[in-house]
Amino acid sequence: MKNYQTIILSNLEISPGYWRMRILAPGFAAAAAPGQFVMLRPELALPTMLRRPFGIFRTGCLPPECAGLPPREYMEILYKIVGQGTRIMSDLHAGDRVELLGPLGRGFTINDTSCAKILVGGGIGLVPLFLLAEALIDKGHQVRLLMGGRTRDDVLAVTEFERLGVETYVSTDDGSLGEEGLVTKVLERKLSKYPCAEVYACGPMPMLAAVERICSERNVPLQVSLESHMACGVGACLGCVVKGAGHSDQRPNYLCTCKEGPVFAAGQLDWGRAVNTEGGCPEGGCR
Amino acid sequence: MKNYQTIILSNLEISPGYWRMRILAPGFAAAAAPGQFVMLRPELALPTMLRRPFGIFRTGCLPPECAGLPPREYMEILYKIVGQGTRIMSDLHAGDRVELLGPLGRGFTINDTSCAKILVGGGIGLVPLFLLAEALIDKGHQVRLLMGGRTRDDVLAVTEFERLGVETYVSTDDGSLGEEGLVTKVLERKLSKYPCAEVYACGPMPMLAAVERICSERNVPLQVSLESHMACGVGACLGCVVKGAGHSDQRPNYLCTCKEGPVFAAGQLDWGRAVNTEGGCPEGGCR
Amino acid sequence: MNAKRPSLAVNVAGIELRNPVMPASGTFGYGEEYSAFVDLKKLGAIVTKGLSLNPKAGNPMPRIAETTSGMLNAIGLQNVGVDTFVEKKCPYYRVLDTPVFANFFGNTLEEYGEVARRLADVPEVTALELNISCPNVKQGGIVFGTDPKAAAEVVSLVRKHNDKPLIVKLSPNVTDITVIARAVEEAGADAISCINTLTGMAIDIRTRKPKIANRTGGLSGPAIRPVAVRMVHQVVQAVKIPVIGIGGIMTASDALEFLIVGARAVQVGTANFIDPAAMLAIIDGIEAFLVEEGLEDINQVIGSLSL
Amino acid sequence: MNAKRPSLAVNVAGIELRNPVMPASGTFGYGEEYSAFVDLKKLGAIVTKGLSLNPKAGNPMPRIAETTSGMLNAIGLQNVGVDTFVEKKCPYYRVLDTPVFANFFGNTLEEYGEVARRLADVPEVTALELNISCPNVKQGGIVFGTDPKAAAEVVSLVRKHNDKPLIVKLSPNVTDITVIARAVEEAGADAISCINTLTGMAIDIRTRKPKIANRTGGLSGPAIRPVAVRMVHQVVQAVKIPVIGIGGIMTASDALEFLIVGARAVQVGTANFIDPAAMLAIIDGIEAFLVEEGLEDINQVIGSLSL
Ligand SMILES: Cc1cc2nc3c(=O)[nH]c(=O)nc-3n(C[C@H](O)[C@H](O)[C@H](O)COP(=O)(O)OP(=O)(O)OC[C@H]3O[C@@H](n4cnc5c(N)ncnc54)[C@H](O)[C@@H]3O)c2cc1C
Ligand SMILES: Cc1cc2nc3c(=O)[nH]c(=O)nc-3n(C[C@H](O)[C@H](O)[C@H](O)COP(=O)(O)OP(=O)(O)OC[C@H]3O[C@@H](n4cnc5c(N)ncnc54)[C@H](O)[C@@H]3O)c2cc1C
Ligand SMILES: Cc1cc2nc3c(=O)[nH]c(=O)nc-3n(C[C@H](O)[C@H](O)[C@H](O)COP(=O)(O)O)c2cc1C
Ligand SMILES: Cc1cc2nc3c(=O)[nH]c(=O)nc-3n(C[C@H](O)[C@H](O)[C@H](O)COP(=O)(O)O)c2cc1C
Ligand code: FES
Ligand code: FES
Repeated sequence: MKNYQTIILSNLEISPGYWRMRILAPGFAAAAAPGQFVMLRPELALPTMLRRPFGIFRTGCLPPECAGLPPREYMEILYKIVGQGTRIMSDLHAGDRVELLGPLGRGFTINDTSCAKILVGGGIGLVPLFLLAEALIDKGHQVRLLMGGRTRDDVLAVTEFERLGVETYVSTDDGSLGEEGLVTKVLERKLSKYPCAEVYACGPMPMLAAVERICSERNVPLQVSLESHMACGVGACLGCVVKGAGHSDQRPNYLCTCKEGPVFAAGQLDWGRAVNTEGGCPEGGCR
Repeated sequence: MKNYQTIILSNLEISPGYWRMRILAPGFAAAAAPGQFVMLRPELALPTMLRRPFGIFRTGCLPPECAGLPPREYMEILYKIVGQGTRIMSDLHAGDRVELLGPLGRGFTINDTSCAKILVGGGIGLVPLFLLAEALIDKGHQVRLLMGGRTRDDVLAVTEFERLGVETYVSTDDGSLGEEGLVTKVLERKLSKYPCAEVYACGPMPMLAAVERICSERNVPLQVSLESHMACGVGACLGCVVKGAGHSDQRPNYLCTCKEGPVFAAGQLDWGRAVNTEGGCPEGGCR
Repeated sequence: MNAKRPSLAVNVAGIELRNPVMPASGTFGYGEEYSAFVDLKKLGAIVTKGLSLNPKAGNPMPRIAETTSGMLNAIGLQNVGVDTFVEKKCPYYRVLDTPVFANFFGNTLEEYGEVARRLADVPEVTALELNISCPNVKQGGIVFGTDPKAAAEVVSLVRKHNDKPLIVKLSPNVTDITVIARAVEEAGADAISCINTLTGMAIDIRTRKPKIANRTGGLSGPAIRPVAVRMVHQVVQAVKIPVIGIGGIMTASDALEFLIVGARAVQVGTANFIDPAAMLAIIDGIEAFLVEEGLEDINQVIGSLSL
Repeated sequence: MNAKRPSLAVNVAGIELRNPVMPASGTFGYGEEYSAFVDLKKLGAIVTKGLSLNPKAGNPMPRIAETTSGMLNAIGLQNVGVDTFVEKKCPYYRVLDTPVFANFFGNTLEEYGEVARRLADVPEVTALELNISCPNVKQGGIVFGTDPKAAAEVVSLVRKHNDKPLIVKLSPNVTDITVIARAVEEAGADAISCINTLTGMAIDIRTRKPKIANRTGGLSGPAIRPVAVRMVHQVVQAVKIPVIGIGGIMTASDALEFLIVGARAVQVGTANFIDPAAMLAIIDGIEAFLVEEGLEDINQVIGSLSL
């Protein structure tokens, strides 16, 4: 985990309302694990005072600008414009300075079983799955990505997964791309095909809740990546808690999303009146 | 006076710490009088919430970007980085959006006498003198500019005045450009040469106070352009007052810099414990 | 898509407003100053600069300083005085079909009463807005608005001298604003507007002097909005008379926060300085919100807080 | 140019601090959380998260919301409880040569006393910081810190149970903070820290719900700085004991405003979230200011306000 004062290498709109930002970040790739995140803030002090949390989409390296200099390591985020902070980010240019804290949090746990590895992404929830897919494929696993979005505009970067060798299945609520319907429908169908599977999911809360139900009915191990409003990202403010398994008013069990998460085994969480499904989150859930 | 939501055409550092910004502003030139100012603010909501006042340096016109479109009228400011607001302005790029209110205030009064027209500028105080010089020359007057700065870096745009046909005399405190010493020394010398003169001055408060003393001793009419902290720029907040002639605690006489100024005849002002010479202004006075 | 436009009309203390948006006192001059930017006929009401018995010159400068997302001001209530107001400024209001709220203050109880009396028969003035955030010079500078007894006293007196609808504007610099709110309600206020500015201070670290000559000043702007929303929420729970919400409103969304917690109308202050057309954008934004939410009437939003 | 480095050392309530900069309670965990970013040995002191008698789980979520240049929080004082603190967190402080201020609170007078008692013999705790911004559950929720009598009572009791230097942290949600300041001074406080958060509220206009589950929360961050500077200025004038300034400090310049009005030290809260290394930059910036101004000792700045 490092506190970078660095610059943007590029910042492009990749789909209406969705942006991709590449940030110079020496040493980042080696430190980053799938499912971790960063806290980001344009250096130009702005009305959005707090840093914003973003998943790590991918890392990479560019050749040096001049011979003899070291190569330029970078990390990339994919972000959706939902409010003031992300809107301001989309106005930034290459060369603009940003403050980046990360990698932060606990990422996905990779179990080296031979069970089928199924990744479920909803909209921008696809972000943390790319490093995960890379890591799984590195270890020789076959990876399936079920990618859901409201419309075709919400389906991002699928070809990048395909280039890794991931089998991808796209569904959209309105049928404008791939299969029409919810990604959970695809998940149910897939799960019935594999005798043994593991699911990794990230997306809006209602989707995660549905995925959890499906997996727990079938006893399929599930890891989910959550969102929560964060101030510090490092476990100090206690602002980002979610309800853990067995939570009650008498015996509260709050977990810090930033430090104990953002990735949790489904069993760690209270799915009853579960994690924050309302309040401050953009329409349609937290991602 | 108009409230523009417009864009920057260019924004360049012209001397260390001094910037020149060109802003698209149709119809501005026709409305602007010498000595007026604008209130400016980057559209990106920023921690500097209030607009900042800037003198109008010059106006102009660029050919249209595509044939058939109207030409692009613009206005230009010259600004010095002194605090957070101006620092942020220097980070803006062509195409960035700004909010511009103006032209505002009362500018210089041009008396069509045959007296010598002497313009005295101190540092960034040179700004409002350019439109004035243009107007005077248009009317057939000969114009002298006495331009003072702390160092050569504080002497701006003199060649632009020369191109108009203005006789310019540069002095710097450290002698790094032109004559060594204060601009007021040059003023005294010049005034002794003309039987009849009129002075127009803009610059830091101590300079203006010295110019006032020199002119009043010699009975030379003087107009000065002042600065003051402003919130609204249109006479509503009453935050920008300066002490007028005869001001006393019993019979207060406050003048609004934004509406009754920024240009005042020297006689309108209280030069005793005069206009705000301290508090909130950058080192070395208000400009 | 050709549904009729939603209604923005609200009623405050018996006064029909075409919409709930008006300027905050002292940030819009007497109205005329902004007529180049704002069609005054589009506003819910006009609220004047604070008026006193005699003309006031105001404080020495510097009078304003910017702070993070806020500004401090110590204008010192500079104004032309109530008589000049009636004579010189009121005629302008005749052509407008917009209610005018005359904000006023006094340095003694008697002054408050006298200003109220002089405004009693002025037809251009629709209602009074009584600013009780001023120190009582006779009572050792205790601020009227921080003491429930003094606040009630000034309200009763004003009530006696003037029959127009009476809006009392509260100071936020108190431990429990509901105590003051209830006191002025009982004393006869028809509505409450809140909040006035929070007292603040800023220092120039080079000169070691306060950034404004008066040392302390009133903090306004978006910085104070959460405090204002909280206090409006408290006051709405505490009294039956309508409440006008004020404090850091920059956008329609900000205004809606106040309406949702129960404000019947809102005042926009500092935002006028930043964007002279801010109130028009806020009115349009509120209308757009109603359309998006499928609502026909702003009154469906007022007090719609869901706890 | 090889003048010796200026001295930043200050003395607060008999405690020598290497510099006047420390974290504000609740924004820096127990210190360890930030050790990756901040060399804790460089800080003037460490201030712990608020401790209570029993562990506290805190409030439901959402617990935080950003407002313009500020944030609302209603963490609900989640903490491990005083006993676990002593057992699990204190050992870590042994290797540091930095004073530790244990911030604590209670829901009843007795709880305050009991926590103080349990901290009395803990060698790693240098001083107590008593948070009186909590409602007294037994007295119908009246906040200790808004009533001079209740405030004095809790200070006297704590004093009885614990000999360590006692810093009392004041709430800004009062009409006259000097009344409370004098009350706690008389009751035996060795220093005052101020301010805690201003109570605020923010609304999600789509859901019509408060943005934080607890409805209201504490407003912190640069938005509140002018209010904090004003209150510190007032308290410094009102009492003889040293004052620690808190509220919206983001930069060295902000910290210097507090020192100039007379704060002996400062606490940095919300800024830690925005930049984990903020305190180090502030310490360096204060030193640079002294050098630029040709001063040798930070004590030449403290209280240097020129009116
Ligand atoms: C661990 C983690 C990883 C994330 N990864 C991504 C990602 O890869 N791409 C992406 O587009 N978004 C991601 N998000 C969500 C992203 O942080 C929010 O969309 C963003 O903070 C919204 O900021 P805003 O100022 O535009 O919105 P506003 O609504 O104006 O924000 C106001 C406040 O609410 C908080 N907030 C609003 N929405 C969310 C949210 N969904 N989650 C957390 N805080 C929120 C903001 O941080 C801010 O404090 C992630 C969130 C978390 C917690
Ligand atoms: C009529 C008028 C014309 C001006 N013309 C020019 C010009 O052509 N070029 C130029 O560089 N500057 C000009 N100035 C000064 C310019 O407005 C300030 O330098 C600028 O506002 C500083 O903003 P900041 O945020 O960088 O400084 P900060 O010091 O951070 O500003 C803090 C606050 O103080 C105010 N302030 C600070 N310095 C001044 C000042 N000298 N005058 C007025 N307000 C100030 C700011 O507006 C702001 O509200 C003019 C001022 C006035 C009143
Ligand atoms: C420059 C200025 C002058 C003000 N003058 C008055 C006044 O004369 N009477 C009054 O009741 N309030 C006055 N106020 C307070 C505002 O009406 C309003 O209550 C406060 O600014 C908070 O709203 P805002 O955050 O939208 O500005 C003034 C505020 C400012 C900024
Ligand atoms: C997330 C958070 C938690 C806090 N917890 C405590 C606490 O436990 N005890 C306390 O006395 N103050 C607490 N505070 C208040 C701060 O210590 C400080 O007084 C306040 O935040 C103002 O300073 P700032 O503007 O620098 O943040 C907390 C503040 C925040 C933002
Ligand atoms: S974001 Fe601060 S504890 Fe998780
Ligand atoms: S700047 Fe507002 S009256 Fe002049």
